[in-house]
Amino acid sequence: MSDSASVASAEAHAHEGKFHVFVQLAMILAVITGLELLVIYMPLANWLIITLLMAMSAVKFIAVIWIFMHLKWDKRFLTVLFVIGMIIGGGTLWALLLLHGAKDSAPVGPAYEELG
Amino acid sequence: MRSSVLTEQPRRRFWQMLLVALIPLLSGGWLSGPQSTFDTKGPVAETQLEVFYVTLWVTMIIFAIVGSVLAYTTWKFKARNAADEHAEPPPQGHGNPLVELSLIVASILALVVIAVPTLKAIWYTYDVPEDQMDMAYEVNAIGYQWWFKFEYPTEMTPQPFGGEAPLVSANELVIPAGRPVRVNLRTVDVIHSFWVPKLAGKVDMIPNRGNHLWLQADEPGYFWGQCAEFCGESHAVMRFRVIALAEDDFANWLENQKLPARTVEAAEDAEILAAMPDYGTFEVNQAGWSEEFDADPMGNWEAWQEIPAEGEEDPALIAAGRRAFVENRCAGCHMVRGHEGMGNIGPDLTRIGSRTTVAAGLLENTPENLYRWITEPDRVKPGNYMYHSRIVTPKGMVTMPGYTTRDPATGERAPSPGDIEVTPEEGHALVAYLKSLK
Amino acid sequence: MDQSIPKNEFIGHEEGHATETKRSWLFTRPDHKTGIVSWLTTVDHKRIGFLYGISALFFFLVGGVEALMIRMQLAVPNNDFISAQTYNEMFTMHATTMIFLAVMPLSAAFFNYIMPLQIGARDVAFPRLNGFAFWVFLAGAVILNIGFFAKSGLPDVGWFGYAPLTATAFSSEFAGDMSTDMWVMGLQLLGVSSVVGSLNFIVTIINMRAPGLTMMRLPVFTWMTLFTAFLIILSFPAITIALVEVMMDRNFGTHFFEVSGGGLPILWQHLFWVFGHPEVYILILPAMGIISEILPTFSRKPLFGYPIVVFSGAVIGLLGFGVWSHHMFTTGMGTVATAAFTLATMAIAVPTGVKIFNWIGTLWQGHLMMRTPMMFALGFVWMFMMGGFSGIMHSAAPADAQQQDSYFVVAHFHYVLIGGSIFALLAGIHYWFPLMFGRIVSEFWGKLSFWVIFIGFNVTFFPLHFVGLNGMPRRTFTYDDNMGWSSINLLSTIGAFILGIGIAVYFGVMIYTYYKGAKTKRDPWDGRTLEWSIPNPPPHHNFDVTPQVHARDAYWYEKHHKAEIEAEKAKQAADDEAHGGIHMPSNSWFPIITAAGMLLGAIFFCNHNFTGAIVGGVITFFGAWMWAVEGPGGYHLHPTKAGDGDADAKH
Amino acid sequence: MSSHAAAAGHIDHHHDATTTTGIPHKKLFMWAFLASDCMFFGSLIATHLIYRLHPPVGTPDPRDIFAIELTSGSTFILLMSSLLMALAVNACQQGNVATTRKMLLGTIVFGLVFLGIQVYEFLHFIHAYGLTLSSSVFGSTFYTLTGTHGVHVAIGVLWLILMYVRSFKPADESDGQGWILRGFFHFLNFAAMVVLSIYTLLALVHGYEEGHGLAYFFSNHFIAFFGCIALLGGLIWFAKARGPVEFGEANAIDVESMGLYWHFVDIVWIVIFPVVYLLEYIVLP
Ligand code: HEA
Ligand code: HEA
Ligand code: HEC
Ligand code: CUA
Ligand SMILES: [Cu+2]
Repeated sequence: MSDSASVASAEAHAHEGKFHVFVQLAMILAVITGLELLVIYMPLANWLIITLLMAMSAVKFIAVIWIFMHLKWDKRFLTVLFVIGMIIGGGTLWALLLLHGAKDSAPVGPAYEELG
Repeated sequence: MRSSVLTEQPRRRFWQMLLVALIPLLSGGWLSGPQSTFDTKGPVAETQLEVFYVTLWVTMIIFAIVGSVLAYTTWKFKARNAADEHAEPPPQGHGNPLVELSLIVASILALVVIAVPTLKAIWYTYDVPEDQMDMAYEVNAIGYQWWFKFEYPTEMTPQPFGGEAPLVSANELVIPAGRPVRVNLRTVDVIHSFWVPKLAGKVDMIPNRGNHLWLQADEPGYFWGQCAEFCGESHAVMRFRVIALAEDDFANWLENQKLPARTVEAAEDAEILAAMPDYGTFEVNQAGWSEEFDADPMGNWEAWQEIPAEGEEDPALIAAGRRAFVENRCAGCHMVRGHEGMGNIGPDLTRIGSRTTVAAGLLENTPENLYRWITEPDRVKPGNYMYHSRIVTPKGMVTMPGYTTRDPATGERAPSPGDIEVTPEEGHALVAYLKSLK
Repeated sequence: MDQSIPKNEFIGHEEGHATETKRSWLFTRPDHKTGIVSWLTTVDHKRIGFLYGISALFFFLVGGVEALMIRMQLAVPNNDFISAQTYNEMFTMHATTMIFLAVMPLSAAFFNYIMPLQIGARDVAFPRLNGFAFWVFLAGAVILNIGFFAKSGLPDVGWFGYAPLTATAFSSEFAGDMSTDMWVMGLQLLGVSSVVGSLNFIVTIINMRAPGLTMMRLPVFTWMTLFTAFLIILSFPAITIALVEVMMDRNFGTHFFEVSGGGLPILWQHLFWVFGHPEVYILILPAMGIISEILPTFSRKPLFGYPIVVFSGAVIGLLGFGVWSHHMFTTGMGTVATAAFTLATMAIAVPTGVKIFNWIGTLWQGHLMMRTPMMFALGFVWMFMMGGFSGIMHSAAPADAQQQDSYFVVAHFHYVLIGGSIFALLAGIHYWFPLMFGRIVSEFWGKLSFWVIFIGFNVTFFPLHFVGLNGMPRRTFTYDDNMGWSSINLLSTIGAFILGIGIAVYFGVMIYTYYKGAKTKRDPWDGRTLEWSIPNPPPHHNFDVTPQVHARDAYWYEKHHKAEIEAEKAKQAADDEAHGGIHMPSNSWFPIITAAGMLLGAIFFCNHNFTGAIVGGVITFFGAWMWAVEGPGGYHLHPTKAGDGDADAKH
Repeated sequence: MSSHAAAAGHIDHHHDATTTTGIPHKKLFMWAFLASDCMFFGSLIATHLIYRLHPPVGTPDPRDIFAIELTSGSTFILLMSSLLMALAVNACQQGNVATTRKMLLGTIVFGLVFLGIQVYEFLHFIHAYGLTLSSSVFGSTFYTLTGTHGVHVAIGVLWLILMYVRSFKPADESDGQGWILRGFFHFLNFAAMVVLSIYTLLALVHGYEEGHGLAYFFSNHFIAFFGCIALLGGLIWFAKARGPVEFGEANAIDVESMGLYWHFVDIVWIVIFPVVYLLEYIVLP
């Protein structure tokens, strides 16, 4: 417990500071969103665009949980907790895509004939 | 033993079976049925069995070791009396990393022993081996609720509406022996699975998916198969047979199959001569197999192919049957290539007379059983779509006028307008007609 | 259970809150200590645990009767004891009932009752949410079983409801047949219940441990509760989505699994088993936790290799998310995927083996007290091991091609589910019965029931391995006598009835003991964990004094360091008093109201009565809102003050 | 329950002495829930992508349908609402009730704008392109995925409104159910305002699209428009100061948990935006 007055005021200061952190972050995120939109119109290789898009949304994702959701200032345990969910959720998504992307999973049937 | 014995002497039967049950493995009787996975007749099933044996041995050995230690521990450290129980507690030890580690390593090694043959077999059983690909024979198996359609994509036959289409058959798949067969698995409704235990493990037939399996019967033979994925009300009785023939026999069989349906001509004024036995009423879910057939299935199959000699058939009855086939709207659902049958909702009946089973491998194709099926399909196969013809609307399934239903209370037929009602006379005629389709 | 707390114990709410008299009538907390209202509004984790337990046991019997119907039908070839349709309904409901309405809630009963006691807490983190989880569970159970009384009949799509069999085209025998909708909605509500309950347990275990109870001192049962809770919150969303998709297909014409529109039924299988495999570990981890409590107690030794047992639990849970496709070896996934899932599945044998080895290590050199719970626990180790081995046989994909959907699978999973989960849960009931009710089961009758169950179980399910390898497919309502399956099926049916008798004896003995059994003193087994340190039955507030933990097996330590503990207790009691006594949460009506709204909404939705569904939704919303507005509430107790509190003689 | 700390006069927002780990129960609960929700949206997104990987015959080309500028706009709006939410938490932690309320209101408005755009987008897709839940698998997965996200946003808005209303709870509860009733009407007023103003706005936009002028709008949607004004008046009346409220630093944890939820909804969109919308513009040939 940090009951003492000095700590309290330091905390208050920290809060003041966070106002600017939040606003600046929001600006950066807005800019990244703009870049995302831009990049899809760039004459670049597909894989590069996909990588860029993924990277940018990952940056945004991490920034939001780290700053807005103040994981940065919270107990590390919360980060671990969320990351477990993220890894299992994301891993499952990825595995499902791999499984369905495999040759054996290419759909066959009247609904798919034209592409077959 | 015919199962009719069951209804006659349920008691004796019960004790008999109990006795048999108590003589387990000794006779090997628990593992030698027509769908035994141990009695393998082809390389795919063989490979799968070998993998099973590896897993069996490894786990049995581990079980023996771990089990003995566990049994010994329990016996050795058991408190034998109250004094023992209240004795000073034993040393409060917390574990031994070295023991843990070595056991982990041992487990991993045991798993490697299983994994190596498993991986090899996964690749081997997946598809026809590269070097045999060109001699592989291809067939399509298509699942329907609750029967199988088989197509021979390489064997074209002329169609009633013109053009050519692959040869079609149902519920009995005839394949060449000694040759890999690649089966393309499709379904028109829900998921089914194609399983002939003695030849190969199962692979599912999944909508919008292009599955396949391969199998090979080393010798000619007659094999039992079964749908092995729950597919609705009558999943249990969605069965089929596979008949493997020597190369020549197979070629002959194909030749015959490609011809239009056999026609028995009757003179204008011919009279029905044959007696029409009274089959009485049938039990629900009554057995439809016989020991005589099972004693030599392959021989019986061959006998079924024979075209009856002149005089053994009753042409007039057959002609009546052919008319009844049209009048009762059978022709709308069933194909009899060359005759009036034009439907493709139900199994192709062009050669139904030479198939050993009806109702998807459920009943032996005797006149009695055939009669039973076409007069009272509901008593044979619950929910089947010959009895209830169906249309599927967005709101669910609607049953159309079909076979007449029975009043559940009285057991009497209660026809509603438009229903098919096969009278005993028509029934016998239909049986004769269908039997003539060889 | 019934702790009567005199009215004058209410010393009002916490600082900053208005006192009782000033509250609006709407928020006057129901303060009944006995009677039906006290149960409907309860937030006491022990009472909720008890409710879970009773409902689970009831549904266990229902599921058991369904199993007996199955076995009756299969007793002889070509039987027509029940129709194909009824048979299909029976195995669907048997599995759904046993898994979701018997084993899971029975585990939840122990989580609720025992876990807070083991960590020295006075309740869970969110007591009202805990009540809510139970009532939603009950709502789901009701919806699943409505078919017994409705024209639509029971669901008949199998417990994993493979699409497209669940589509209206195939599972609605007539327009307005809603058995499958009921199945979907029922599972959906059970999902809500499980997830909410698990979030609660996670917070409780992480956040409400007694002072000194570090994570590595947690009792293993509590650890397994934590892992199970994690498995639940991470696996249920997958089935929730899958069920939503089926629901949309059935009601709003979407094409998720609609074949003609391009739907891929295989996707349902993936989503189901992404949930389904972790689910089987959800069923077994609590059981392993119980076993890890019983074996040390009755060996009078600490658990062998505690850290590694805990760690292997985590590994099992984690690996459990990467093996789901071993249920799909026959769906034509291709070589690489099949191989990958084969290897991943085999890997699970290692951490599971570690547990088995450590249990044996625990027995080694112990003083084994062969009481009934110990018998069940040892039975568990044997039977689970056998079930695990048949699991390994499945994991080799080529071998599984011959086993999948055959009775070999049925044998495998009954060994792990009955020989595993059920044995452990029955052991747990025996083990904690004296704590819950202050009475102890007769050793003779307890052991008798064990042996009958053990023999009946093996007679029922061991032969099924053979009939499966002999080619008998599962989910078949009939078979022919020429297949060589008849004698085994008869034997198995006889076994099932022996098993049934065993279970009847077990419950008979329990009921007898509840009313007439021998009273017992505190801590009859010489226990090792904190729950044994309190009187039996436990008082409403569990611990008079917040316990201090100094070691693993905290109570064992207490018993061997009496003087030190006494002094500490006195100090802690003074501390608690300085904080205004023990804070206890108040009862509340809103959990049950919210759950009732969900029940109504779901039933109306299945009936396509959208007005009714909206009314249900509004009740749910209203309940949840009032719940938030009424605030946590609570009152204080002073158990250590002279004259009240623990009347039981100190042990 | 942070009451003991509250009594001490200062709340340490990063450490709750009454819990073992120092993490408040509600925060821990919310994070565990969000971990679970990852799997929830993971499965939904997987479904969508799998069908994008294998589009059946007759799947429309999303590029013909999407209005990427509009969606980028709503992405931006949601991002800004996240900022306001963070600021609301920040203010509440400092016991600044007035700022908290303002920020909450801002978040609500931005959330509603997002929802409004989504509703508009859906209606547009349905009417202009005939893309419905049942017209193709693409419609099924697209609406289900974005719709589920929308439902999350809607729940968030509801929660925000309830929290906003809650912030008027008087410290003096001596009038018994008085505040409850007032709170109830406050909420109703708010909810009606939301519904009516969305309706009015859509009508305005629709009229504009059809080429009608303001005069047309006023003559046809007179009641709705003035209804909005009246409800706004009601809201202002409810917001009038009535003495000290029981809302402040001690409630920061509630606002914070709600904030976590809100931010999560935002990051889900951060994933959906590139994956569902942007990828369409490059992946297909
Ligand atoms: C409590 C539930 C539970 C548990 C714990 C398990 C545990 C395991 N299961 Fe089981 N399983 C089910 C419940 C469970 N299962 C159910 C309900 C189904 C059917 C669902 C349906 O279709 O309806 C099923 C089906 C099922 C299948 C699919 C079969 C099919 O349909 O084709 C497979 C395939 O791999 C499998 C494998 C395993 C494995 C490898 C384990 C392992 O975790 C087992 C590990 C344990 C041991 C191995 C024993 C102890 C270990 C040692 C002593 C160490 C040394 C051992 C070795 C090195 C081998 N299970
Ligand atoms: C925890 C899970 C669990 C449990 C405990 C059980 C318990 C039992 N199960 Fe079940 N079973 C499953 C899970 C479980 N099962 C699953 C998941 C399936 C797959 C379903 C599917 O394919 O979809 C299945 C399928 C299944 C089948 C295969 C059906 C088929 O594929 O066609 C069979 C057949 O023998 C069977 C039998 C039994 C038996 C005899 C018991 C016995 O242990 C039951 C013992 C209990 C009793 C016998 C009750 C005793 C009570 C009394 C005697 C008192 C009665 C009085 C009153 C109610 C007043 N089960
Ligand atoms: C509504 C369509 C429909 C009509 C009308 C119909 N059938 Fe069928 N028939 C089916 C279907 C579907 C099956 C497969 C049933 C099953 O096995 O589940 C079948 C199966 C059969 C079989 C067994 C085929 C085999 O190889 O197993 C025979 C023989 C048969 N029908 C004869 C007849 C006769 C004779 C009539 C007229 C009296 C008739 N059918 C009318 C749909 C129909
Ligand atoms: Cu087809 Cu089962
Ligand atoms: Cu599994």
